[in-house]
Formats: sequence, structure tokens, C-alpha cells
Amino acid sequence: MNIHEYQAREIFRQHGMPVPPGEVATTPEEAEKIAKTLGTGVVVKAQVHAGGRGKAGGVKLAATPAEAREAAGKILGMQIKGLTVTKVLVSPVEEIEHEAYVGAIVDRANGAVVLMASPEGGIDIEEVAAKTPELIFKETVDPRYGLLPHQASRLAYKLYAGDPGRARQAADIITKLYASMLGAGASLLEINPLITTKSGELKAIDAKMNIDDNELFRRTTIAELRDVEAEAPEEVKARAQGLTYIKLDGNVGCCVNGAGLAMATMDLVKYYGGEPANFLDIGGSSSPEKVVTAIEIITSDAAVQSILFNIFGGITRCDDVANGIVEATKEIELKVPITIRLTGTNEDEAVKILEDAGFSAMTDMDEAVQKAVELAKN
Amino acid sequence: MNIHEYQAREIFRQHGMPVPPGEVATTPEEAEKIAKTLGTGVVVKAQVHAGGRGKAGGVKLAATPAEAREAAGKILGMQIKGLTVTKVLVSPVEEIEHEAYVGAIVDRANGAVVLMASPEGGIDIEEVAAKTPELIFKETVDPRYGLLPHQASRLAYKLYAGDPGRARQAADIITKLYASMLGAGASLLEINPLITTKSGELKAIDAKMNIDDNELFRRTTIAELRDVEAEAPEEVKARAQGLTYIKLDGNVGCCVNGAGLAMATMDLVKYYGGEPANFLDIGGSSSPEKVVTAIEIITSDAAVQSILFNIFGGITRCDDVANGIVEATKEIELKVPITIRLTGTNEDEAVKILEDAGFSAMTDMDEAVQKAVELAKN
Amino acid sequence: MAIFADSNTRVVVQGITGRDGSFHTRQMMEYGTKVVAGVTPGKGGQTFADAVPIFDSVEAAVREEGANASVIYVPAAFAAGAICEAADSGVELIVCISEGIPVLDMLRATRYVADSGARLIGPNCPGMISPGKAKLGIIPGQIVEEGPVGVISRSGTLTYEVVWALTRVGMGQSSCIGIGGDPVIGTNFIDCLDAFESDPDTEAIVLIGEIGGTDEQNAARHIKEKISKPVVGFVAGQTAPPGRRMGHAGAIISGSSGTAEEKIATFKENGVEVAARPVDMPDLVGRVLNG
Amino acid sequence: MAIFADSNTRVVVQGITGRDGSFHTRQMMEYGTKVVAGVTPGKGGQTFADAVPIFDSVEAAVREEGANASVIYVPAAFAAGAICEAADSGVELIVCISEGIPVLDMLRATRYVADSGARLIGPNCPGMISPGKAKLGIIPGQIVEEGPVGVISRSGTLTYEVVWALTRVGMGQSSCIGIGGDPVIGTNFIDCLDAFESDPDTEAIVLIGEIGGTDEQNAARHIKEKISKPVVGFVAGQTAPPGRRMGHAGAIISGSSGTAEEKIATFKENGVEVAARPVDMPDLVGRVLNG
Repeated sequence: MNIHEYQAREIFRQHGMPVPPGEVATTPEEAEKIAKTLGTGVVVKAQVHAGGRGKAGGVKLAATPAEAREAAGKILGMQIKGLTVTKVLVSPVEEIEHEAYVGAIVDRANGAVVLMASPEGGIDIEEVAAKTPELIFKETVDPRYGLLPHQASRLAYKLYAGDPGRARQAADIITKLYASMLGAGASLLEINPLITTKSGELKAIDAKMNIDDNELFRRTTIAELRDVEAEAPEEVKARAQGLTYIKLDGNVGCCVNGAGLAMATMDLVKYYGGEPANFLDIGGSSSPEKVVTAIEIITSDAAVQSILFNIFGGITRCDDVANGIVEATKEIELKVPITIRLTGTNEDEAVKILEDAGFSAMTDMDEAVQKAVELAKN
Repeated sequence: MNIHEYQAREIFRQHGMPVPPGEVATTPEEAEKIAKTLGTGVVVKAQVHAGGRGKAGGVKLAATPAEAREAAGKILGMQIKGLTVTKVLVSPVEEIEHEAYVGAIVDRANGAVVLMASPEGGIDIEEVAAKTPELIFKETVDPRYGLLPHQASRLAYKLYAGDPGRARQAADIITKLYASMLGAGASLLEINPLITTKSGELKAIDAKMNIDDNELFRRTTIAELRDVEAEAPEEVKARAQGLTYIKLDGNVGCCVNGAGLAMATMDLVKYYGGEPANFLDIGGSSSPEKVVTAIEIITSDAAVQSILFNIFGGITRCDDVANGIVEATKEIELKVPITIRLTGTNEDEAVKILEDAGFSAMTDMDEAVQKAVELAKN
Repeated sequence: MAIFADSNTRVVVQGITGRDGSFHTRQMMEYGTKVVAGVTPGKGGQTFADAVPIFDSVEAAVREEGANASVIYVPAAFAAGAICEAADSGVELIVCISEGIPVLDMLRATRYVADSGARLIGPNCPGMISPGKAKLGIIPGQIVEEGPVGVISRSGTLTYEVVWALTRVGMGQSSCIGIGGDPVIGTNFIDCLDAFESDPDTEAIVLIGEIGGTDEQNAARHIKEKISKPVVGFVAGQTAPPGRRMGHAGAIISGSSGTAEEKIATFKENGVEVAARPVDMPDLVGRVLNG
Repeated sequence: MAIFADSNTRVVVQGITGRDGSFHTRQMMEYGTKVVAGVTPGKGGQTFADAVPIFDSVEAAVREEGANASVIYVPAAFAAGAICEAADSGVELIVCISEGIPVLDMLRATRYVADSGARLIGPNCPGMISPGKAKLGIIPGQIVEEGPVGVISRSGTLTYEVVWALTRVGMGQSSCIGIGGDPVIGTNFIDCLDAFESDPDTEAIVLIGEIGGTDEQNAARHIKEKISKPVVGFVAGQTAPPGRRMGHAGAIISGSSGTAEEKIATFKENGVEVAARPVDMPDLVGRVLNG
């Protein structure tokens, strides 16, 4: 789950991280009020789940509260990478002496959290990693011991060699970054930039945090940070039923059980000259209700010209899926043709249910995909 | 550091352990008031750093607040193993169905915390361990992983096999016991008995907790639990100067640098027919002030007939000790003879300082001990 | 022979009385797997399906019934703990079907398993099957058949699709291992490749990958260096959206985009044939088997 | 030869700029120990005593100066962390002089050192000295002399007393190891016994114990089973008060009272001679040396 910068900042703050003040506004007037309270020049930043906000015009400086209102007015409602901005963060402008990068991520290759730091922070950190990898410093955290004090210190003195004042602040920040990771159940955290102010203070300016979805069941306050307004409504609806849906640009709507098979099915659509309209995994134990929701979501995409079901029954029972299709088509009038491929557990029952309701069913994946692609072209 | 039962209970309570209510009283009137508030029959328990309170008459039942006042009146001021009772815990009487034992200790042999449980709780737990060791169940906690859920569960189901209701409560209690250990910096915790009430609830009745002295620098609230009233005043005075003093029953007062050498010196006193009056380790870096305190403490014991200094200079400088002796004897008029043995770092300077002040000094330990023992006999 | 589990494997099921656990335990038993014990704390002393004794702990199951492998069907909240319990109790093989386990829990659990010397398959996987010998997990028994092909896969139903395609043309399997799709797992592609390499009954290996991470690339290089048996690959996700990127840190740490194109290219560079469609797999396997 | 450290040992001092660290570093250097680096975070780039480069981390000291042993003089609050840093940086020998380290910290630190394959001596110990070769810690150099006796001890000044008694009668030492008196330590009696057993220059071993725990009893049994060289023991604390008991748990866990009587009896049962007084040690050692 992505959370917004202002939310990540708040989590950092709870863990004692030096984060500048600032609040979130949903209207230009609120932004003006916050700027007034801060009493300094401010920066107004779009809160969206997308990178490249700056380049898209989603970050503006404002010297006065009136300017802050004006800036917020321009940013709120703006579209960034297809997402509408509904919130802005209003925060004081900092006098920046230096920008560093600090991050923590679950490294699947090591099976461990890796902490990273670079004295070359700012937006081009990936370029630093590619061109001057010697300026990216890493520490792997043994999950049995957690972050050890010398690891934080070692990274900090590599960031700020010869400057114990800043190194001590950095060690503290790195320790709190790791504590925030464990505290929030995050799989990724980044501070970029970690700035040094003119007076030599370190502050975490931009905060990025991804929460592991699997943590949410045991972290209710974190789960409440989900901003459904900032997500596609179909994805929100799918998630509520335990489905995974991602919209794409094609016209063959796909409904598959299992993520791997779903991707393989989309690849096959492409292979036979079609374009998948979506990724949709109905998961393992698929009740008829899930199937109904799946069809509702697929058909809500006006671009869909053909629907393809591809089910390999294992835990998933083919008859459940068949019942779902029959039920859904009672409620929703399908305006596009549907191609159904079913095989595995309770395949025979499923075929009977479908045929009784006037559908035909296939058992070969390639044939079904080819047919669905053909139907989308007509 | 030992803490009282009522203090250990409070730590347990902070970690969510099911501990019965109850408060501490320093006067019979307070005890009466607490009993009134509790509104039940109570047990009044002496709060002293000594075992065997029950047998010594330090635990009494009281059916009414008036009886509680009476019981507290009898217990307060009582001597248990040489310690005066100044506090009593007033707590409701519980209806006990069953008594179990649960404990956690740092096991030096394993280099790990070991959790222990027995369905045969109560005062005779050591006898259970000796006679029916199969009724003592243990789990060793890997310090890299902490207590794992299955370990708490495994112990709990061994305590209450076939009774999932109680086993689940016990697993929770064991988990909280371990959390209390880490939270308070304890090296030992015991709940004995862990009772089952008539209604099937588990409750931690008697709580014992030893805090690792080395934790106190980073746990100020725990450090404040020290009850200096409950300790021998000389030991308190010694600790304030960084000395370790334990009073014994003999008449040769010993002042040594290093615990091992101090014990060996005491053994030698005994070897030559004397009885050591105390253990006193002045530690490594012994300033003259420490030596003054040491002499004050030794001479405050009226039984001391002879004082023996045994110093092997390493980090300890012999001249520091010599200066301390000279200084102390200016402030305190010694009524008993003093024997001084010094060797090692700055030995020559020390001998000169002592001789200038009218003392003689020896370099052989055995000769010095023999002389001090002789002097104590006269 | 087979890898990891065979007819001598004595299985304890953790979470045997749960909805999924009880259903799949029956399936495993019907397949002929030696399910010797179940564990559900609080139900020790009961019997599952009139045949399998239930214990309060894995330790008791190992002690009383000689279990040497565990299959885990407990809810995500308890699954990492169940893995550690199995490892601590001395079973050699742990197959964790449970999905939704927090990755921070898995970092500790995988290390715990490694420290104890056991093998973990999964989590969030369909488990494994050694056709005709033992089924540990949820791979449908009717789609497999004994034979010379070793199958390793990160996915569930896609594996079934490929295995079923092989079985239909008479290409049976020595073992099929679903290693799971989570970021942090126990046994990986390379572990399985090495096991199949040493297994005399395996003549060819099928490796089914997907987008994300660098496991397929590492496997490809390992195949070139260490595996003498023919390997055929498949990678799902060529049309998948780039996905929510793991910030800058993901790219910095792995130096890889993790796309299907990159993985397919790495396979080919290292001499591993790649099937364009699942249905092409039997032909390719047939080709490499016949040299 | 000697055990654990000799003239090839390259020492880094953690906490070299502190009060104790700087004093004892000079002493170690005067004794001839190769002190090649110091570590004090924030003072990297400076030089100690115009001779020893200071670094911000042990890793840098190892990389730049080839340090292979560390001596730690940092305050208790940071000492467990310093031990882990040394182990993580690849030094083989870690001698921790610092006292007052919380035992819960040491449980993790000793395990970390074991996981990394290094050796820890201490904490809360005088360190070790291999006479004429290297001194790592605070044992006064003037009381030792090269020779055939290996010394192992849980205490500080009592060790000096015994060593000095040996030296005065011309019985020099191969190495003297102060293992420390804390409940949880790195190297124990048995580790040292095995090392002295393998050291060709050691002909007899002196073992100085005290009350508490069961290390002396374990050592006694180990001597009977595995040590061919003669061992002479001493146990301090025959007149010590029973002490504040570790509740019931202490007795339950160890099944031992830990008294001096018990330890002396166990030594004797296992054929280890025990000196009644420190001053008796040279005679006893002389006797066992001459067979």
C-alpha cells in the first residue's frame, strides 16, 4: 500500500525523526491558513501516488499566504499520471546546504533489510547508483539482530566523514528510519533529500513509504491511512472482494484464477494479436459472488469488446465459477461476447451449469484465447 | 537489585499480566483503608528482601478492614532475617483451585534466557525440581529471535494439557513474563504461585523480580524502585562510593581491591584461624576518598578488632590507597590496629607515604593476614 | 527417486483442523501421502478423519509419530510462527501453503529455518508433489504422472497448466515444486535445480518464472555453470504493466528492472530454451529430452 | 608459542581516546604489543601518541591497518555494540575490558560473536597477556615472565597475585587469560584448557575459579576427559556469604549450589590438585611439572 508523503512524515515524526512542520490542505483557503500559521515562505506539494510531481508542476514555492492559496488552487484538481490531486502538503521552505539520500528496503536477494545512503541525494539518485556506485553505501541488517549501532554509525560516517556533528545526527536518523520500518510494517522507506540546513541541522524533507499489504491486518491505524480517493475506484472495489484488478489499455477483458496464469493469459492474448484490457486474478477460493464482482468490474470498462474467462480448477471449483457467471449475467446485461475456458476440479458440473444457461464452454486455453481475441475485433 | 513484590506486580501489570489489585501500606491505618476499598477479605504481606516470609509470620489473612489493621500492626516493624518490615502489601484473598510455577532466568551455562514452568507450583518448587524433575518444563530462548510463539504455547500446553482455556491464558502470561524481563532489565522473574481461580482464571499472585544492576543506568524509573530503607545502611553508603560491602560475623575487617582477591583474603583469614568481619572490594580505580569511606564503614562495625588492607596494585595505585589511609586516620580515630599489605603499581611511593605517617607496610599477603588475625585475638 | 519428498516422507499437518487444512489433508491422504500427525494447539488427543492423531505441538508429533516433514495451512498471522515451530521441532522439510505473511516476519523465519538446517518451501505456494509417492500441498494429484521431468515454478495455476500439458502428452514428472511468489521465500530456483541435477530419475527440468526480482536471471547463470541436464524456461508477464515501482531503492539495490524481456533474454544468453506459450512446453521438452 | 595472541597480533583499540583506553594503550605499546589502530567515531584521521592512526570504524582499521584483534575500553552503554562491531569487521580476537554491561546485551553479543566465528575474551576482565609477545588488556606487564605455565582465571587482582607468586620463583607463563567474572562471557575455562592443551610451549595449567555457577565443575570434568597436561586449581570464596540467591529459578536451572566446597570437591574427584592458598600454587605447579 502506498501512503502519502504527509502520512509518511507523520510516522517518521512519531519515531522521533527530525521532520519539518507542515500540514495537509484540501482547499486553497486551508493552504493559505497553514502558510499563515507557519509564518514563513512555504512549498506546496501535490499528494499523489506518483513520482515526478515536480516536473508535472505539482510542487510550487509561495512567499506569502496569498501565494500559497494561489499555488494550492493550481495544484488541487491537477492530473498527475492519471491521478487527480485532492490534497496538498504545505511546509516551510528550507535553506538547503546539502542534499543526501537515505533509504531502507526489503532486499529479496539477501532475505534482509538493506539500508542505503548516499551523499549525492536529490532526484537523480538512480543515476548516481548507475554511474558512481561507489557513492552508494549499504548496510545489510541481519534479521536476527536488527540494526546494530555500529552499522548506523558506519553509514553515517561514510555520509559525513570528518563532520562528527552531522554524522551523529545521521546515525540517529538512520536508526529511526529502521525503527519506522518495523513500526509501520513498511517494505520500503526513503528520505530524499535528507537535507543539511545552513545551520548544520539535518532534516528529512521528502518521505516515501510503502506499507506491506500483509501487515495491515495487525496494524489498524496504518491501514486507515489508505486513501481510496487516490486510487482507481475499480481497484478499490476489486480489493474489497479479495480480487486483484489492474486496468490496462486493451479490449479483451480477462478473468483468471491465479496471478501467474493471469499474466500468461494476457501474454497469450497479445500472442494471438489482441490486447488485454486488464489483469484480474479472482484468487483461490472463488465464490460465485466474487465472479459477479469480477464481471461488474470488467464490464465497467467501456473499452472491453470481449470477455475471456480462463480457469484452471485446483482449489478453485469450476462449478463455483460457472454459477457466478450465470448469476452475474442475470443481473448484468452483457453487451459483449463472453468466452469461457474451464478445466480441472468439477469441470463436468461446470460445463453442465453453463450449457443449461445457454453458454458454451471450452477446455483448451489457446483455443479460448484465440476466440476471445477474434470476438474483440468484430 | 532486588525489588519488592508490590513493585514487581506493578511492572507485570504494565505489561498486561493478570495481577490482582492491591496496594502497599506503611501504617496499620493505611492497611485498613486499602482493605475497605478492596471490599473483600485480604491478605497482608510483609515487603522485605528475604524469603520465607510466611514461616516468619509475615503473611496474614484478614476478613475485615479492622483485622487488616491489626495484621498490619503485627507485621510492620517485625524483623525477618535481620531486615525490618516497613511496608505491607494488602491484596484480596483469592479462591485458589490450583497453583503452578512460572519463571524466567538468565542461564549462564547456556548464555540464554530459560523459561521454566511447573504444574506443581507453591513454596516447595525446589523440592519438585529435585525429586520430580520431569514436572519442570523448560524452554531456552534464542537471544537472536526472542521468545517464539510456539515456545510459549508448548510450555503452556505442558502445564495444562487438555485444557485449552487455561493453556491459552498461560501462553499469554509466559509471553508477558518474557516481555517484562526485557522491559525491566531483569535477570530473574518468578510467579509462584500462578493460580487458577475457582472460575478458571489464571492470576499471578506472588511476584519476584531481580533487576540487573548493570541495567540501571539506562532505566531511571526502575532505578528509582530501589528501597534503601530495606537495605543495610553500610551497604547503601558503600554503593554510593562505588564500593561493594557485605557484612559478616567475624572480627577482622578486610579492605581489598578486586572481588576475587577479597574472597581469597577472607579465606586466608579463616585459614589462619580468624574470622572475616566483611567482604569489601574497593574496586579498580581507588581514589583516596574511597579508602576513607571504606575505613568509615569497616570501623562502624563494633565487632571489628583488627583492620587488614590487602592491595595488589594494577590499575589501583598503591600510593592512592596509602594517601587514603593517612587521610582517613586524620578524620577517624582508629580504636583497633591496622595491618597494611601493598604490592604492585607505585608500591615504593606508598610505603614512603605510610612510613612518613607512622604506619608500617608489608608486601607479603600471608604474613599480613597472619598478623591481622593475631591482632584481632588480643 | 524424486526430490525433497517421497514415499518415506512422514507428514505432520499444522492447522489440520482448519477449513483449508482439513480439506487438503484428506486430498493428500487420498493421494497416498503418509500423513502421520496433525497439530492444532488445544486439540491434542483428538483424531483427524479417524486415522490421524492430533497433537498440541509439532514437537509431540515428531516425538510420537516420527514426522519428518510438515505442511502448514495456518492463517497468515500465525504462519511465520508455525514455520519456526516446525524448524525447532526437527522436521527436515517444511512446506508452507499459507499466503499473506508479512515480509518482515518472513525475513526472520527464513533465517530461523536456515539456522536449524531444515528446508522451507514457500510460503504462499502450492507446495510440491512427487507423482506416485507423496503430495505435500495443494497441487491436484490428477494432473501429474510419474516420469522424467522436474518442474519448478513461482506460480500456482500456471504450474498446473504446464504440468497438465506435459501429462497429456505422456511426459510425466519426477517432482513438481511450487516455490511461491512472495519476495522472501525458502527454497529457490537454484536449490531445486541442484536437487534435480542430483536426482537420477530426472532427465529434463522445466522452470516457470514470472516478472519481478532477479531469481530467474540468477537461475539462468547457474544453469549454464552447474546444471548438465536440459532446462526449458517460461516467463509470465510480458504484457504486465510496469507495476508500482519500489521507489528508487528497488532499482538501486537490484540494478535490475525485473521485466519478462530481461529474464527471457538472460535465459537465452545462458543457453536455456524458452517456450513462448505454455502449450509449446511439451514440444520443447521433447526436443531437449531427445537431445 | 602462546595462545590466542602473540607477536603477530595486530591490535586495534576501541575507545582509544577515552581515559582508560588511552592509558592502557600506552601500557600495551610499552610492553611491545603491535597496536596498529584506534577507533573513536568522530576522531577518524587523528593520530594517537604520534604513532597510531585513529579511524571512525573498526572496519576501516581492519581494511587500512590489517588489525586482527581488538581491545575494547568503551563505556558499558556502548560496549556490547563495540563487541558486535569488532566481530562484524572480521577481527579474530576481541578482548573486552569494559565492565557493567547489561547481561541481556551480552546474551546477544556473545551469540553474534559466535555467529561471526570470532573469539571474545571477557567482558569485565583484565584481558590477556602472552609474556614477551603481546599484552591485550590491563594485566601488569612487570608481574609476568615467559615460561611453561598457562594461567586461566575468572578474577583480576587474584590472578596477579598468583602469577606474581609463580614469576617470583621463576615459573614463567606461556599465556595468562582473564576470562572475566560476569555471568555471560565469551571464552570460558574449557576453551582455554583446549587451547593450552594444543600449545606446545605450555607444560602445566593453572585454573583460578571462584564461587557461583558451574563453570569450574564443567572444567573439572573436561580436564579428566580431555586434558593430558597437569592442571592445578584454586577456588576463592570458601568464606563468602551464601549471597543473594537467584530465587528458586537459579537452583532449578543449574541444580548446583555453586559453593567453593562443591567446586573444590569436583576438582579433586576429577584428579585436579587444588591449592589451599595462593602462595601454595608454585609448589603444586612445581610438583606436577616434575611429574
